[in-house]
Amino acid sequence: APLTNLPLTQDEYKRYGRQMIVDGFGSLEAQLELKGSKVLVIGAGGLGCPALMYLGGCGIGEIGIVDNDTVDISNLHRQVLHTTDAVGLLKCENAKRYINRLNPHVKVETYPVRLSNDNAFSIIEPYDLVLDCTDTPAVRYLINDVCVILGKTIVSGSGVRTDAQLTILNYRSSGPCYRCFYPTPPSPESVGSCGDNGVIGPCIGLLGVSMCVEAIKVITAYYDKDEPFTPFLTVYQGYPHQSFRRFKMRPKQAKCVVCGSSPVITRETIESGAINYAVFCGATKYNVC
Amino acid sequence: APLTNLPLTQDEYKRYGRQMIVDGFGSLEAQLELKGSKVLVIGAGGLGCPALMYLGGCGIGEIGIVDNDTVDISNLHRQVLHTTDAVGLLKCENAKRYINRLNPHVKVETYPVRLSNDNAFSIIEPYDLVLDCTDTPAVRYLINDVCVILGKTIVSGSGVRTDAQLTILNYRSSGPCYRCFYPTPPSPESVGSCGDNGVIGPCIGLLGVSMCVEAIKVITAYYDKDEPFTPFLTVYQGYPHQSFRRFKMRPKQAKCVVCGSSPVITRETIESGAINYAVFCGATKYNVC
Amino acid sequence: MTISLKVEFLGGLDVISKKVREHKVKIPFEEGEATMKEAIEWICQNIIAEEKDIEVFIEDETVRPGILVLINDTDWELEDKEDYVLQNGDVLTFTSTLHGG
Amino acid sequence: MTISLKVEFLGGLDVISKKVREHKVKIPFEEGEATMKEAIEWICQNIIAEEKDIEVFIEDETVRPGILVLINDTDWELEDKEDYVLQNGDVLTFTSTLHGG
Ligand SMILES: [Zn+2]
Ligand SMILES: [Zn+2]
Repeated sequence: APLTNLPLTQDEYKRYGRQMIVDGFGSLEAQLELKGSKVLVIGAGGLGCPALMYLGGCGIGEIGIVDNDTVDISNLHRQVLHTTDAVGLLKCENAKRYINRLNPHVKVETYPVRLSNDNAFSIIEPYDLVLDCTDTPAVRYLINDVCVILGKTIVSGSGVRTDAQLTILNYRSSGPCYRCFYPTPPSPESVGSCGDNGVIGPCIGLLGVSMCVEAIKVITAYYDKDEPFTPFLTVYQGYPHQSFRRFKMRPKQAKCVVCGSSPVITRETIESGAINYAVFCGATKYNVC
Repeated sequence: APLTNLPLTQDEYKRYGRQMIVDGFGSLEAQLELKGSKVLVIGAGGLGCPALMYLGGCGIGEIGIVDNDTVDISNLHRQVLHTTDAVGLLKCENAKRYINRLNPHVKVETYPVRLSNDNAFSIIEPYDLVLDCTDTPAVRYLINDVCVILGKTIVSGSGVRTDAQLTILNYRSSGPCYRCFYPTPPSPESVGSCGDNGVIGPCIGLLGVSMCVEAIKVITAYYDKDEPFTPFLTVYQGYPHQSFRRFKMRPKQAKCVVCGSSPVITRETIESGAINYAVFCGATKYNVC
Repeated sequence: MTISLKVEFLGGLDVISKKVREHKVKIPFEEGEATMKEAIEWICQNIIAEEKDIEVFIEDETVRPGILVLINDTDWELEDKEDYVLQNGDVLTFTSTLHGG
Repeated sequence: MTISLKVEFLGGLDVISKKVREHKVKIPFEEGEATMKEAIEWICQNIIAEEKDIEVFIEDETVRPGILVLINDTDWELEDKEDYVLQNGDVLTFTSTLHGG
């Protein structure tokens, strides 16, 4: 829970002053909400890099980064927080180093592991908000289920080529979840990754930045006090003309197997391995993006 | 002019492979256009930082950076290429250091000066494309006039609070220019700066990233071969819902004083100081953004 | 007897209309008899909150420099500006030009 | 005698229609007598290029999992799905769900 009477230091007033005076942001109170919040970013790639930089800049109190991958030269055109001298380093550690340099007021925790049935609950539990910056359906379903069970809101982004998508899932446990939108997983052969299909760096980057805008709105309770939350999916196109389309989406579904009225997916079925995400989504090996 | 038969090294194939395979990008030929191009970014602040990172990542051959300002702690929430240990350093030098680390294939030139009637022609002349990431009307008119006279296309961005705007000016000397849109400058008291009105970091950051998408399209001739260029102004809103609105804009105006049929603004009138941009836009001192 | 319009103030220009960005209005004219000139006068009298706000919006009897005017997402320069004849359902957008960077 | 529709394929799904994202079409039904079910059948027969592309679009006689269907920018789950009765001017959008990050 945010520590709403935590004062800011003089350094913090200078650092955040330009955003605190923005009409609609919520001034000091909103800044303290950011400072009191803990945000987990899963995936420090094309979406995670820009999201992490702006989350770090805006003054989130604590940021967790989950990624077991190391920096490869083929990442650098879009994962611009990672530099050439970081090739071979763990992405989560390199991102932590960067955020520490950008803003010493932010505490950063790293998890150099692949998110799995075994570790997902313990990693996600301490955080208030999760950003899903991952790249395979299996992990997206796992993040969704664990966040629904733990009552965490998810800001979810994805993208490939020149297209990208943004949504908020399980908003304060009252909005729809990933399974409400996608009860049946896509067949493995229809799933494109950034490796297979390619991606334009600033197109996926733009979506990552847009995830930070949504994170700020969620944490500062903008969707509670100013603009009531309604389920949406926003679609970005980089080509032919840059555009966002906002689609009005279905609400939480009563028959949803995880967030519905009779859930069959529970902490126990996940942790015991009874729910097998790889099998559920098909056995194809996805390329990491 | 792009060196279209310049080969790529193996490192470059790995580095850019993921964007070269994107349908619509233009494969090897487009990559060589990027490598053969020289892009000048004027302003290394809220727009310039993300634009520079993605321009550096995507493999522009030569990037120039104009900024005489030094990094201040109040910049860091949005100018996320600059870190706390860079406070006090010149923004252009710090940005150069970052791009060099991100991508050693990019040559970076810095201009730690304020763009003025005296130096604008010599600074802009060597470049193929200009990104206007500045923050006052007077400089925007100067950049416009010099680019029109030298025949340079401008990708122009701006933003304040949670709003931002994107356009392309003087597209291949056939599209409208800044003066076609704004023949009369706004009165000084109506001009808001990021300092006065504040700005949400990722809102201005998102627009900076979108400028790089447009730069890639211009350099790879997307608007010549795939999608004919039409004058536009795209308006981004971060709140209440993130959206882009694309407005259809007027074409080049015959009566425009710089790009029209009888121009009264020339290299001579600018360099002699006969055109005084500060007086034209009013004498108010703008805060740097 | 009325024309239905949507009037929008973007880019921070909603300061002149009590922070309301979007107004759905009916103006008391017959379709065919009113132009943008009448719409702007009506807006000044009925939407804009205070006298000092009109100065932000109007200068020399037209919309102030630095404010872009769009009719159905198209620059009004392409649509006869003040002489554009209003139609039911038109969207009139006024947006400040932004300068920050 | 026909219903005018806009049919869009987004998120890379234009691969199934010769890379054309937007189709303005008239389908041979009377307004009121055709539903999304008929529209989808018509699209399979008239827009989608090849047999193998239909497999990307259709599975078990409905739109394949992973493809979102929007009617006038609204999730078709809110609009009776296959039973939605088509109206002139409707925009039908099909978009792939993206997974990359
Ligand atoms: Zn659900
Ligand atoms: Zn002009």
